[in-house]
Amino acid sequence: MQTANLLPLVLVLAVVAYGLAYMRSRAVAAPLGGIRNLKALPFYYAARAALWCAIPALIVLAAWAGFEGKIIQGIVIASLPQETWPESAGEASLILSQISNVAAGKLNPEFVPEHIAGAASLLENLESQSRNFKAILVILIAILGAAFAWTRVAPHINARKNVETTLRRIFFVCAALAVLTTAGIVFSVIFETVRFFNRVPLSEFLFGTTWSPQTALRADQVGAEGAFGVIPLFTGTLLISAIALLVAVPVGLLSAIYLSEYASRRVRSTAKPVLEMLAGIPTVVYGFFAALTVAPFIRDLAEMVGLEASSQSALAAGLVMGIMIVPFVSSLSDDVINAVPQTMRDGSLALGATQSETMKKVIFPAALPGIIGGILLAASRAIGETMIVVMAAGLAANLTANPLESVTTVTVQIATLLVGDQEFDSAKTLSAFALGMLLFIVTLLLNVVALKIVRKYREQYE
Amino acid sequence: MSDQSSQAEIVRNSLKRRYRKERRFRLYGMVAIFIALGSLFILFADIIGKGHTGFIKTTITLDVTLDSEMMYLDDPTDEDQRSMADFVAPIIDALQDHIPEAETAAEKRELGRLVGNYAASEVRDLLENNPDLLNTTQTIEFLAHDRVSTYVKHAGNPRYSIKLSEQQQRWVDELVEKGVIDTSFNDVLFSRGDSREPSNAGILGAIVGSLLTMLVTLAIAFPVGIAAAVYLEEFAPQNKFTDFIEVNINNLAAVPSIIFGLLGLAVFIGLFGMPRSVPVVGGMVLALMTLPTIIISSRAAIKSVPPSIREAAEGVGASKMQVVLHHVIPLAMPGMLTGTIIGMAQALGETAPLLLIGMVAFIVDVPTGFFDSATVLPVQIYLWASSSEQGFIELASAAIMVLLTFMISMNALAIWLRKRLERRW
Amino acid sequence: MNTINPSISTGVNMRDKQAAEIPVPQDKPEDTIIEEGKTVGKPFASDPKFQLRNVSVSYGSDRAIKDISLDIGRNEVISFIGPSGCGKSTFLRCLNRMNDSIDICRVKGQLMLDGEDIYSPKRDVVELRARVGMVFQKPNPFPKSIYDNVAYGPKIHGLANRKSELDEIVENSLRKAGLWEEAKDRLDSVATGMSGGQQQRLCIARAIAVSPEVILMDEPCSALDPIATARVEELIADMSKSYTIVIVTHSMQQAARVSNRTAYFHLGHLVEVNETNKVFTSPEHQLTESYITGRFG
Amino acid sequence: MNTINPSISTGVNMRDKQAAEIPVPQDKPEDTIIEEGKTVGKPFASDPKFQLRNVSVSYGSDRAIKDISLDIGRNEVISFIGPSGCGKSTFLRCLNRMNDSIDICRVKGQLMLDGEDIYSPKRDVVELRARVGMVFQKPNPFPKSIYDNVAYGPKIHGLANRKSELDEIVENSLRKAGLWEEAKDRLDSVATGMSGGQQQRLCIARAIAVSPEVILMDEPCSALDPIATARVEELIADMSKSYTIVIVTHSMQQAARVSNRTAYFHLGHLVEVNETNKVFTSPEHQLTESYITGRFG
Amino acid sequence: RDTINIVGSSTVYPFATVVAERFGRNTDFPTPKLESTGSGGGLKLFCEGVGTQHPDITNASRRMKPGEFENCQSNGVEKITEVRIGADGIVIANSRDAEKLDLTLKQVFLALAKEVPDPDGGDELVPNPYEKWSEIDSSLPDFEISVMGPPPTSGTRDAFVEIAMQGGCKQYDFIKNMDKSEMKSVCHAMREDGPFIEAGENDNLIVQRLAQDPQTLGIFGYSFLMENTGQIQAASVNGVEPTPEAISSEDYPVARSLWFYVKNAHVGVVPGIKEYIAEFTSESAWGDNGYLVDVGLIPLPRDQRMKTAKRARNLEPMTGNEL
Ligand SMILES: Nc1ncnc2c1ncn2[C@@H]1O[C@H](COP(=O)(O)OP(=O)(O)OP(=O)(O)O)[C@@H](O)[C@H]1O
Ligand SMILES: Nc1ncnc2c1ncn2[C@@H]1O[C@H](COP(=O)(O)OP(=O)(O)OP(=O)(O)O)[C@@H](O)[C@H]1O
Ligand SMILES: [Mg+2]
Ligand SMILES: [Mg+2]
Ligand SMILES: O=P([O-])([O-])[O-]
Repeated sequence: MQTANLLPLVLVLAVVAYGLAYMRSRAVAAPLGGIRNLKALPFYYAARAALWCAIPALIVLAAWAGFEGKIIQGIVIASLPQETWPESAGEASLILSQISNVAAGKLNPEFVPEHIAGAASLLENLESQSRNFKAILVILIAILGAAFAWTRVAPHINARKNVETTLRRIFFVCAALAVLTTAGIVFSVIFETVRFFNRVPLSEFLFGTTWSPQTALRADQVGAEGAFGVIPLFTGTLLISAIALLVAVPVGLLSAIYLSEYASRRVRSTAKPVLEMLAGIPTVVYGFFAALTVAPFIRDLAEMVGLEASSQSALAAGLVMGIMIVPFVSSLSDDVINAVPQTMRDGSLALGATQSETMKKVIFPAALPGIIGGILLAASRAIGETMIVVMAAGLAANLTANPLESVTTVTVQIATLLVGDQEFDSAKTLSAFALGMLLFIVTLLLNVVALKIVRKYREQYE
Repeated sequence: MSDQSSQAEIVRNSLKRRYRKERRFRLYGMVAIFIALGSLFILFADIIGKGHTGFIKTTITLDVTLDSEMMYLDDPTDEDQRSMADFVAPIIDALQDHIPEAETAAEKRELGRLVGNYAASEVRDLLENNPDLLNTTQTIEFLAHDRVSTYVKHAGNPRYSIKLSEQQQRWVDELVEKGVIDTSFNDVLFSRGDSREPSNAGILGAIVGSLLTMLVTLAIAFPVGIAAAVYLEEFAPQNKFTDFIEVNINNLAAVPSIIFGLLGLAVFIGLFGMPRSVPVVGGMVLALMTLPTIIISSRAAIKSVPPSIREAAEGVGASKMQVVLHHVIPLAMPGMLTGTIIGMAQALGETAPLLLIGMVAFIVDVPTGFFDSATVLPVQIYLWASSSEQGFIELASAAIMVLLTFMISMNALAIWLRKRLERRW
Repeated sequence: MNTINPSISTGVNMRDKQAAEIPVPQDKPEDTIIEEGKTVGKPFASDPKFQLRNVSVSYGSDRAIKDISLDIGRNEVISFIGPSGCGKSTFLRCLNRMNDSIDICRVKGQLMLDGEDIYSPKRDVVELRARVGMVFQKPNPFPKSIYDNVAYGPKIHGLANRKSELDEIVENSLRKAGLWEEAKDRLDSVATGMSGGQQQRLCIARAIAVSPEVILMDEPCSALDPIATARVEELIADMSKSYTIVIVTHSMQQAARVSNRTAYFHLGHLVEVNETNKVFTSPEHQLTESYITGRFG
Repeated sequence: MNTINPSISTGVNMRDKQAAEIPVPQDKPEDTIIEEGKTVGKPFASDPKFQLRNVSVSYGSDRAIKDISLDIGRNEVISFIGPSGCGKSTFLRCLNRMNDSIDICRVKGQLMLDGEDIYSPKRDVVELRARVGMVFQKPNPFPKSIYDNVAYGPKIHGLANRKSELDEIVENSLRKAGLWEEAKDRLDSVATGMSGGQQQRLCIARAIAVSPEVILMDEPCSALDPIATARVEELIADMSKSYTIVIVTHSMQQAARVSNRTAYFHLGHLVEVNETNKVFTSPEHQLTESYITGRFG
Repeated sequence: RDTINIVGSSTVYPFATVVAERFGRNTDFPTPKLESTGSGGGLKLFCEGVGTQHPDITNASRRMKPGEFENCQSNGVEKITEVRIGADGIVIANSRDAEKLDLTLKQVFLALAKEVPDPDGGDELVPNPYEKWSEIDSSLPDFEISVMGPPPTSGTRDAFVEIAMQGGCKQYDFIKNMDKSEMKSVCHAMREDGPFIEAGENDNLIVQRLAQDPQTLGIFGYSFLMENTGQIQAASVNGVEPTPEAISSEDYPVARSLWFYVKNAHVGVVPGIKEYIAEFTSESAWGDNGYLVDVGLIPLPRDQRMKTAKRARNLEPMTGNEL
């Protein structure tokens, strides 16, 4: 049986185990005078049975699925005549692929060497055996697990604790996944980063004021390695994110306030999801909009008042990005503002406060922690956005604070370096990983500091 | 009490000023909404203006005589014969019925280019499936060539370079007059995978790809996000490790999405040996990317559940887990859904990380499972938007509309749920 | 104490008085005992601060207040009593339009404060509420410091020109509410960390800090200990010289101690209004009597 | 009513009794009148349900309960009285560990229920709370239907085997809390839309629906009208046959009516515990007396 | 695996996809999967090894470099077939509303280089002082230099710099006489002070910007010109118009070849590779009237096509010396 079929089967078994254990626990309870005499609700005995049924079976299933391929392949390869044994892993995978293509009828067996054709039938054989064994084993384990749980349906056993502990562990694993993700990210950039720093000194990277990796297109092309100073990238990131937040925070916050306090229920329930669509419009669309509509408009405007402006500007990218992240601020703020108890509003209104005073002085402070969460998310999204910046603000790493000039950001550089035509081993490509690592570290530090500050603020407040 | 009346006086005097403030504040709110909605409106107008023609297809309906001599084909079931046969000839012949003036070989070839690139394949497939039709006359609706389509849809618009010769333009005008060339709703767009010919290209593959990817993302991100938020808010002891997790989550929210692509490449594809370009990997990468959004907003929602509710439940002897499952999560669900909606919307529109794990691929076949090579809507849009053919630019805008529709319908359910669950206490 | 002249009392009341004298069989459903809009006693005053006529309030399709007419005299202290859920809070909240914030709540009838319609669309709600203060049934301090809670009203109305004036207002209000001694050393700590009674007194202090003309109190002493209660009652007595006070209470002793008139509500009807001692000693309506005689405290 | 045998009363109390007899000058700071851990009267019982020894509770660095020792007898009704903010609620919440959920709250001392340590790490809080139910000071219904509010406890404890049993429990509980008549037609409507008093009675119904051994009531009648109050008091009298009841109240009449013993708290100290009539007629401690004599309510 | 996996250049992508789609339609093999990774990215993936997890074919808009070939060899990708499929021209275009330009490589270099020879004479290099085209040559129009071009990460930019910039640059003798790497660093450095605008990889964006702003020029591939002749026109370079003939014959100076590379070890394992090569190199595809020409490929001269096709169908591996 295929894994794809076994999975639902195990789930069905778990449901059956649930039902049986539920009935049994009620049956056990009946002579004692009702379920109140059990240590836990029937639900918990049942849930425990379902967990016992499903979890070990799934683990075995996963393990089998993980190793089955390797083992079968080993056997198949070993069955080949010795002189045709592959010399490298790549060759092995080719031979195996050939064998499986023959087995699947995609290559004509007449056109391949005989030993391959033989191996193909062996492969088919092994695979069907493995499938059968797997199915039997998994079902057996599921049933055993359920049976064990069945025996443990007894009035003195507190199944609730078991279930809750398991759940709690699962919750913990979910939370810890964030740490694993972080580890994964570090793992995926660390090697290249180290290789990059073997070529470019850390000090130049951190304190250099020019970013111009293109001069290092090829090792044989230019004597120097190019310029890898991240400062213009970070100032660019800062500039654009700041502009974006200057748009998104007021617009988002005021929208949220308007929606939750002034707008009628109908308006609110339509406007909020409509605003949320802003977050889901593909960034390519924003990019075209920024580059073709907003940027030229800004340039014309600037020239009208006698300012010099680039046809790609940080301002254009920032403004459009600001619009994009509005829903992060507006929706999350709306939720927390809405969660402030009505009695707070009543308290303030009864004193003769206007709605805006109530909002500014009572609701807003009470909702502040949640609002800040929304703003941080918006800021994070702004830092991470690439497409808009590439199209509207360009790729020129100018060290400037003038929003009318074109700048570039860290993530844009990472993206263009990674997605563009990459040299497998040049400092240019490697610098993308170093940038990723650096950005990661910087935001991490900022978050640590933020956490400290929030803690302090909270302590003072309490 | 004079105090009272004087204070009433003060209050009355202050009212004008305060109402001005109130009105101004309200106005700010309205302006903010206006800006946000206005931008959305402009964006939509832009997309629709560019893309509505993507929903129109141009067809040429011809009475084709499937003459075996003309095609050099005696037996349509014979593969060798099929591969040598000329399936274009009957089409040109049918066109000549309408345009008798095309006589030279060059003119005939020009004529043949009015129908789409795969017109001949259509004839071939028809005969292969129904060999009896040989030497009969069939009315067949062909897709017009992309150039004809552009000409018909945008005749007279100088922004579109019309790449038909004068002669072809005349012919097309004539055929339109006769009703041979006609436009109708572009069902091809919704029934096929990608193609290199704009008139043949569809987004069904991308839609299915997006659907599969989003399913994986949702199945991972929603439960895991909520579980993590619940753990951190309700169960986590105040210690260094919890702080560490918290910092990590906030930090992941700021990690550029493309880095998640690197992660997927290094871990899922490199370490675990999963295949490139498949929805499972894409879904997992996007799930990791959306998790912080869901966790952070869920935590905010959990925080805003009043403690009195927890006390009430604990007071009747509910365990911590019961309090959480029975009261906290239901009450926090609107906020959790908001996070999920935004996160999923973001995931649905994301391109960058998918580029690195190979979901930016030309895939014609509609994927049928989580392990089939697939692409997703935003990537399809990205690919089309960077193609040179003008037909693809229209399609890209049309695909954006489809993506937005997709997003709206995906969110509609969540929003409906949220509205039902929402209450002030 | 102001004398309340029942000059406007109409024949309707007279008729009801008689009705009250005829003993009504106990097993008859209560609703039939009360005729809608008919109130026994002296519902009208000669110098009314509030004139309320034919007021009905409904939550969605449920009518919580049924056609009540009542005057509240200037500088009068009036108590609303009645069984739980009879609509006292609802009626009270009409007087400063706090019901506006409940979507499904609809108020009908004529409600006048100093001869001006409360529910007129032109009415300035903010000014109304500044003049008609309120203390709620559940204490609802803002999650701010104690000081900021009290200073909030004066600040938004601009009642203090200087910090010192504000300090003074805060101190006075807390003193009047009997919270100063407990709170003076922790003015900066968050109000939600106080005990229930402290919170309630804080809300009273917050309400009187803006010196309204009318104070509506919804069971202000329900969470208070006797000492604090006494202090609040003293405060009410004090204020009654220049304020109009409406107080909802479950304690008939309290009603007796503080109020000039007492109104008895029953299932959304205003059954009887009269001078307090009259209500407690010789109630005219059967329902009032049965409520009073089951008196507790 | 159970007799409480003050067999464990120690010399300490005797000394304090004398202390109380010596008049203490009024202007002396109150703290000096009460010695920490010294309680006048009969703090101990012969058949204790709770044995509480040297209990101290602090919020962060503020001590809210200062070294209190007290027994609560089996099937006894004991009232806690005292000025607002003196720590009654805090102490009450120790008895079923509701303080656990307040991060900064620290409880010290020995607290035993039926001879088992309440605060032992091995203690199952859920079981404890199922045995020791609680009604809170502010009514806090779940934002669910009335029925679900009451049925919640029985459901999670598996007290009903069938829907009909559950219905019965709900009806009984609501009846006992005196809410059945008002609520029976709207069992499916949301509980937060009820009046304050209705909410409070609902919370009582919710607490008794799980038939705990002990019920802790934090001012259960503060939002109730006299009739409802009477019903709750009847309920308490009823339950006192088989339940242990601790009630915090501001109404001394109520304390007098329902409780066997009364404990007087002051600024975190337990000043005096004694048979209720003794406390109200001849208080031993100066502070108790001054509190009692300013009686209201 | 039974589907051909192809990676590589975004420039070749539109052509390869057309072939792949036809191939999928007209044969029983599944349609190959094509990823657009850029030439370098494609070669990197391609050279990572043999085996089903690695691609079978990579496209490139430039020739494989010796370093990449070595990398392939060291990873066990020994036999590689190289197929040159045609040419692509890089055009410098502006809006049809503006006057048509006639540029020389030298002018292009002077307009876009970071450092140029001192306009006042001498063999000095100075930071590029030119603000307007007319300052470079009075025959050029009197408006500001503003050129949108591809980012440094794209193959198009790569080719433009190597062919156009270096071509213009070498016309100065003193630069030509510099040692090789110094010369390259002078010639390849694009100015970063504004007149040259890096516009990301989206050439449609450049086209649309040009249509909006007649004073801006854009640099992109020939196919985008062909598709947008309604809006834009190309400048002639050194007097030669970018016509297919001129590009194919290399009369037009800024032209480059397009390639794909096949991993011989995968032939016979992954079904269809041979047939795919055959389709790509058939006259109906890349011939003078083939369908690839329709989408903008500039075909090789006929004799070269014949030779290449023969080598490709025989899977003649590269030696590494030809690079
Ligand atoms: N969560 C808390 N955080 C900090 N301090 C608190 C908290 N809860 C109560 N306190 C403080 O502890 C002391 C005792 O409070 P408690 O609520 O026990 O008083 P109480 O006797 O119940 O008063 P009341 O009759 O007004 O309810 C008070 O000074 C109060 O301010
Ligand atoms: N927000 C609301 N939505 C729906 N019904 C409500 C709402 N508030 C009150 N009610 C209903 O209106 C009626 C009157 O309620 P109200 O709060 O005025 O009673 P009350 O006299 O103040 O009682 P209590 O003394 O218990 O506070 C009750 O039946 C109550 O259930
Ligand atoms: Mg009320
Ligand atoms: Mg209390
Ligand atoms: O993708 P490229 O053709 O630019 O390498």
